[in-house]
Amino acid sequence: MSGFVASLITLGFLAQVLRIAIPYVLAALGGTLSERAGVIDLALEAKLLMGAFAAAVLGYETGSIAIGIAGAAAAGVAVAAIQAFWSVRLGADQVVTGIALNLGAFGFTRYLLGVRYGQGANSPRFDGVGTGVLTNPISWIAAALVALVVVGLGQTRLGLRVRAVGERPDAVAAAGVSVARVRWLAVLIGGALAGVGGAQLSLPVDGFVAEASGGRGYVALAAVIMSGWRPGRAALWCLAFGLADAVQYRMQTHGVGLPAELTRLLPYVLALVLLAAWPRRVAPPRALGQPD
Amino acid sequence: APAPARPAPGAAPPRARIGLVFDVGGKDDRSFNDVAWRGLVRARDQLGVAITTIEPSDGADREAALRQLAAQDLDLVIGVGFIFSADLERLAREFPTVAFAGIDYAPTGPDQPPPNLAGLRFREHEGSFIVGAIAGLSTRTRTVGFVGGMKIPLIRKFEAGYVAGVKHVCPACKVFSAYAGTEPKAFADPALGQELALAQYEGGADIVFHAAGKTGAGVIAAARAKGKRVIGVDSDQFHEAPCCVLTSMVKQVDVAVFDAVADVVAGRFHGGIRELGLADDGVGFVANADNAHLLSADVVARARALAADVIAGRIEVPSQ
Amino acid sequence: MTAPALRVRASRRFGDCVALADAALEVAAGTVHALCGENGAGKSTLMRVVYGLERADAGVLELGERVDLARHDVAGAQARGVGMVHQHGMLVPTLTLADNAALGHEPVRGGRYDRAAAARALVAAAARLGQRLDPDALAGELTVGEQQRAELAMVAARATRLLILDEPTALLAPREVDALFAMVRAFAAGGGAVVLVTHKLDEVLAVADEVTVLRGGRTVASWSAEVTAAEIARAMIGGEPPPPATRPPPPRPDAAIGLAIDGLVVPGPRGGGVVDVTLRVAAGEVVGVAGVEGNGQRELALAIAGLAPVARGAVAVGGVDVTRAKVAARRARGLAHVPEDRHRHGLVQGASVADNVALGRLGEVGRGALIDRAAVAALTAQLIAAHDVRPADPSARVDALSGGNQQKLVVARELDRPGLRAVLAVHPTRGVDLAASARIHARLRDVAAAGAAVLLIAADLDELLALCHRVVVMYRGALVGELTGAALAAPDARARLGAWMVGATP
Amino acid sequence: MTGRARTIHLAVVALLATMAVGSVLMIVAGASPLHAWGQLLRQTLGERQGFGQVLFRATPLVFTGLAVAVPLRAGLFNIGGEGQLTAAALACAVVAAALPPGLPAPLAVLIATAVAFLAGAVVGAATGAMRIYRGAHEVIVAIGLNAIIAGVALWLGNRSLFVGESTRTATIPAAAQLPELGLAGSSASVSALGALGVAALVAWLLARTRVGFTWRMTGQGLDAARAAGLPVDRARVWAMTVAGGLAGLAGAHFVLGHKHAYEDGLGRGVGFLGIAVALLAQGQAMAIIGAALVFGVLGQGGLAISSDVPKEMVDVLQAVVVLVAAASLGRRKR
Ligand SMILES: Nc1ncnc2c1ncn2[C@@H]1O[C@H](COP(=O)(O)OP(=O)(O)OP(=O)(O)O)[C@@H](O)[C@H]1O
Ligand SMILES: Nc1ncnc2c1ncn2[C@@H]1O[C@H](COP(=O)(O)OP(=O)(O)OP(=O)(O)O)[C@@H](O)[C@H]1O
Ligand SMILES: [Mg+2]
Ligand SMILES: [Mg+2]
Repeated sequence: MSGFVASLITLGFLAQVLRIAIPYVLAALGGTLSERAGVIDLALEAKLLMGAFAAAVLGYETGSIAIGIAGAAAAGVAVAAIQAFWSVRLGADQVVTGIALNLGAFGFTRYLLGVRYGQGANSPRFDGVGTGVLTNPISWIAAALVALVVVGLGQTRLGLRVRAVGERPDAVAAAGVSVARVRWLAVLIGGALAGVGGAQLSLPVDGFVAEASGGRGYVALAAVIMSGWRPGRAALWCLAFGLADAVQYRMQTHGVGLPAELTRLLPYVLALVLLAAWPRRVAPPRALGQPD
Repeated sequence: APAPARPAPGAAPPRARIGLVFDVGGKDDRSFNDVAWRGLVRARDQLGVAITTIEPSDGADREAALRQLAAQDLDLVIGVGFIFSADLERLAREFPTVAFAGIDYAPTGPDQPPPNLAGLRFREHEGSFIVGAIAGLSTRTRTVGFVGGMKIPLIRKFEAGYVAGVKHVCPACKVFSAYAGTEPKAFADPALGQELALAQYEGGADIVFHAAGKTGAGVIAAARAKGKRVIGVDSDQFHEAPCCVLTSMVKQVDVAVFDAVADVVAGRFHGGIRELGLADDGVGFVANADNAHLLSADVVARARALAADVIAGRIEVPSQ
Repeated sequence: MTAPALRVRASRRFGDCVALADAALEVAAGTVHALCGENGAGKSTLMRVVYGLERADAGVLELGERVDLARHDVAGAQARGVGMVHQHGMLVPTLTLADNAALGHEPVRGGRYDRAAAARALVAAAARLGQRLDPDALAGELTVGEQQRAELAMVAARATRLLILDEPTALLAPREVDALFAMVRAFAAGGGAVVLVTHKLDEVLAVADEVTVLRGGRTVASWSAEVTAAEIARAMIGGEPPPPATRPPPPRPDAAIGLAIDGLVVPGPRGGGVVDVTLRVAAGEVVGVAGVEGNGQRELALAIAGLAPVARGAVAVGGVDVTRAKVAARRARGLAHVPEDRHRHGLVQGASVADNVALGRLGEVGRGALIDRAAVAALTAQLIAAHDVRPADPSARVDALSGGNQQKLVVARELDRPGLRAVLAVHPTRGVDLAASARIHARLRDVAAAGAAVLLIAADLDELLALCHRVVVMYRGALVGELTGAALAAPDARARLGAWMVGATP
Repeated sequence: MTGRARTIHLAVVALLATMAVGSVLMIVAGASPLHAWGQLLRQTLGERQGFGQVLFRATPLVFTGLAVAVPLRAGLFNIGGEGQLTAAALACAVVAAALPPGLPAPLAVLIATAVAFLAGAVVGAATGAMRIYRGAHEVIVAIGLNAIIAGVALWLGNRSLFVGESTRTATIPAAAQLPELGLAGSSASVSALGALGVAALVAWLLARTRVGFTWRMTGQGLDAARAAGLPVDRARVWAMTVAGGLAGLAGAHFVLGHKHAYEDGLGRGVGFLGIAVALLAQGQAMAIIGAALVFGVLGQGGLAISSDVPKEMVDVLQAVVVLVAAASLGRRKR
């Protein structure tokens, strides 16, 4: 028990929390942008997955981490572009669109692995970014993006428009601003963020495995909702999830508490308990999910 | 993804048609499935058989994949992984003219498996016992770790043998142990494996043994990043991290696959359960020129002696 | 003669519905021009075309100079000095007034949006209209009246050539209307042009220099000289207007109390809602509730209907307390509800007419766990016929019905049923044309005559004065005044009610 | 467009889009689309074994599709089919294995099925109650419950329920096992007929009963339904409850009709795919049968041609189908 407690007050533990939280944080920031603009972002899972895939495959093919990360952003944007076309242009149901994209990304990454490398589950290994937090460029990108999104959403022209468009798109149109353009921008930028978050799922482990996102997109969305659609708080919730995960690993390691099958469930139980204990929190953006 | 059923170069019609379905983690997990794949490729090249493989993506797909191969009237259908046990029994009864082989086969009831099903089992706890002893002898912090994939009886066999081995040589040593999860995905989540291993290294462990398939790639990555030692599994994983792979608990899945194919080609296939342990070289550890710089001759000698004890029945290795 | 400030001709269809059929409008600089027409005549659509918010299928537009309609948009309209205050407020509720005012023209400094500059600009604009407002207040926390004044300040600050006001008075008390019209005349005196969209004829006569009437998307009349209300009304409906509504016979003195409200407190947004209301409506009596929107009428109605939680007090229907009863129990007790928002609370938009009838009458058409489809069909056919719902097709989807026909359907379902004890009707004729309004008034009158207690919440004083035996005024969640009997018929009734509506104590 | 015309239109567009995207994926993988499509169709619809497998795959999808469709009609989104199915399958297998010997087969099947329905229903009810009475979004709740149920099921299994070294529970007695349909070495069992019956029952429930009417009205106009006195909160919790039970029937199908035990990973992915099925069918109970067959053909066909094209191609095609459905649903709302 004392070993367990001691293991929680180490720099290694802090680094672990950050490492685990980064994909959540970037996905949640992306999701916040998209949802504040009124587009439900259930496709975070697809963006993380495609980002992880692109980072690993481009990293392997070009040998460049920078290209890998850029590719991850581009892959997130590509998913977001389909999402935006469906949600903004076609007025399609956004929940359904998101789920379809997740399903598609799951199959598409495996399909591409099969076509390119003759195997459906793994990309070839290459030297990624390692496990250091300070030496990992994604950590710095994530830190910068948290600040950028918080300031960008709260204090810039585009941020104002994004916040407005998620509430009263008709009022934004009446002010002479193109609702579709603002939504496209928000969704695409959000896609880039989530895509970079995906890179953190493959670059530190030197390759991509099928289903690397492992439900993290949904957890990130839970963070967005629990934050009341505020980017800073969403990032904090993501840190809390990272913390719950890391504590859970240490509990297992030191044989504290429950059996492994159950400690694994800590983050989910935490989320459900919080949802049940704080009924009906902040209202979502009013136009969330509305085609126009 | 598929591997086209192409015959060995130069050979005319294939001497047999062999199908294989992978476990979670898939081909090129550089672990369990990879070893099976190597055995199959060797059979294709040396025995001139045609091969077809399927990597199922989720639970519901697995039985369907086996059935798909069986319905094509192949000569031999191999399921790689204990998870196929029940399905293989049932399909063997339904398709009596097809030969089946199950790697890590675990009988699901008291009945004998059907005669056209060969169950290939390994005494993983024995091999794990030896690498556990190696860990116990090599640790400087008197703390070592174990990372399992999914928490299921098969993987608990590794853990039990390993812990026993550590304690056998170093009763005061501490053994951390953690599992990656509750779904088959736990065998294919290197990010998670990395975090679990880091937690153990940071907790004081200086050697971690993994039995986690593809998830183990993360364990090895953690060792590489930390400059700590790691014990590989199933195949010799030395080249995954020459700095750090102390040894590997090898499991001759490739040999088992190759032999099963050879039996079919030679017309001497027979069903029944075969269990391969230290005595049969079915499991073992790696000590060669590659890892000589990590593994002292003393330790190797001790390990060999312990293996002999186990084979001779002087040591009883627990499997749970 | 100078070029007109605005000259437009436009056509526009929505699916099968022709909203504008070559409607034309010309407005001279320096004048206030009233644009009149029934609901759905195309007034808002035409103005949205001018403002660049709606595309025209065909037409021409001049704003001082010829404008290419195909490329016309809001930014272009604003650049030409056009401003528009919309019929249904256009503020983002979660933004401050300053943010709202800045939207689309955000001042930027050092890469960031300069919120302080936006606030200064708005305060200055309001000051020019003689208004004071708090630029940092969240739009959603203001009353609708305050919101509308803020919008006016924002728009007027930018508009130089043309100011479009689409039904700006619907949410204002009489005194506020006077202030608005003073502002409008000042704008015109300064050389600008104003289009005032309205169908309140007294307002037209009070403020407009010129009048244009739309009917069915066409311009049917235009006057630049003196014109009478009757002439405008005839042009609007294309015939003689129906006779005004009449009051039902007075309730018997010994009539039982159909609807009783005792010390009711209902929390509303921003601390509003119902503060303390006690009111009794006798069987056969029609009681009107007047008031500027946002003074608790909505919460009062929802609480009576069972759709909002009551903090304190009691509601009784036919002498039985229903304060905690579910909606279904209230209805079974004989309460009918013609809701304010028929889109939201009245009808299930995606469902058929028949399903919507069954919705409110499950007690009559349910057979155990099943629904008797023959009974639904029979009841629907009967209601369609009796209330002239068009199209007379039970399987038509409700959202394909016009607003007026939707309202007829709600009224039919709610008021044409046995065992009515109390009727709650909220703005029952809003957005409904004169003929349909007359039918609805007649129906309310009939159910009262048949012994139901009717509580009529409405903004239109004419409607209240014509139908009610008694009118109370609601202000800040409480009842502040009451007119009854002869006082209602007195010539100063409107003025007294209007004064109470803005807070004068009786 | 009328409802029927819209459904046909959707089917045609979905078919064309699937063929186009599928052909591109085949070409990229180096296969001839003509050959691959021919192979895919021949081995699914053209032969008994393949068709049996299609039926076998479609059967649980009917149940999980209905489990999405019912709440969808009532205005809720059930993404919790996975957990509902798992809880039900485990309960069903444990109870069936414990049934007294000598119980007549119909009774054994009935009891085991009822247990599966109830276990799924409990999970569904919990999700619905969290949504209605605690205001927690049902998608988030269901995702959490899916993970929690998977973990608890494995824990229970490891602790006591799994036999020997396996990850499966004891085999259920023969009386509780559903007979196979006997389609040439396929896994199709009589539960396929059960799926037809349940779909018809749900269709009738939605169209003709008071509770079905309440669900439909609640889904299309929550506030109007509430204002008209319908018990909308209760109805929505019930919709999730029934949905959980329906997903539970998919669990019963796997246990009683296929594996004859619960094993870890049973039916994984089927709950999720039910969403796609329900959407393609636009929530119409009877159309779900057709949609489930389409997905059965795709799934089985992918396996059949997997030596030419990575079989994950069909996951992409399923996504394409759902995307087309999403676009069509969106238009309808306006
Ligand atoms: N976006 C739209 N889609 C479909 N029909 C529309 C749309 N906007 C307006 N219409 C239709 O166009 C016609 C004209 O509507 P408009 O809003 O211009 O009327 P109006 O004269 O402003 O009426 P009101 O007095 O009720 O405001 C109506 O029949 C209306 O139903
Ligand atoms: N969303 C819609 N879909 C189809 N048709 C519509 C839609 N909206 C309006 N319409 C059609 O437009 C016509 C006008 O609608 P609107 O609600 O403006 O009626 P209106 O002219 O105000 O009539 P009323 O006096 O009955 O209110 C109606 O006949 C209706 O069928
Ligand atoms: Mg209008
Ligand atoms: Mg109208």
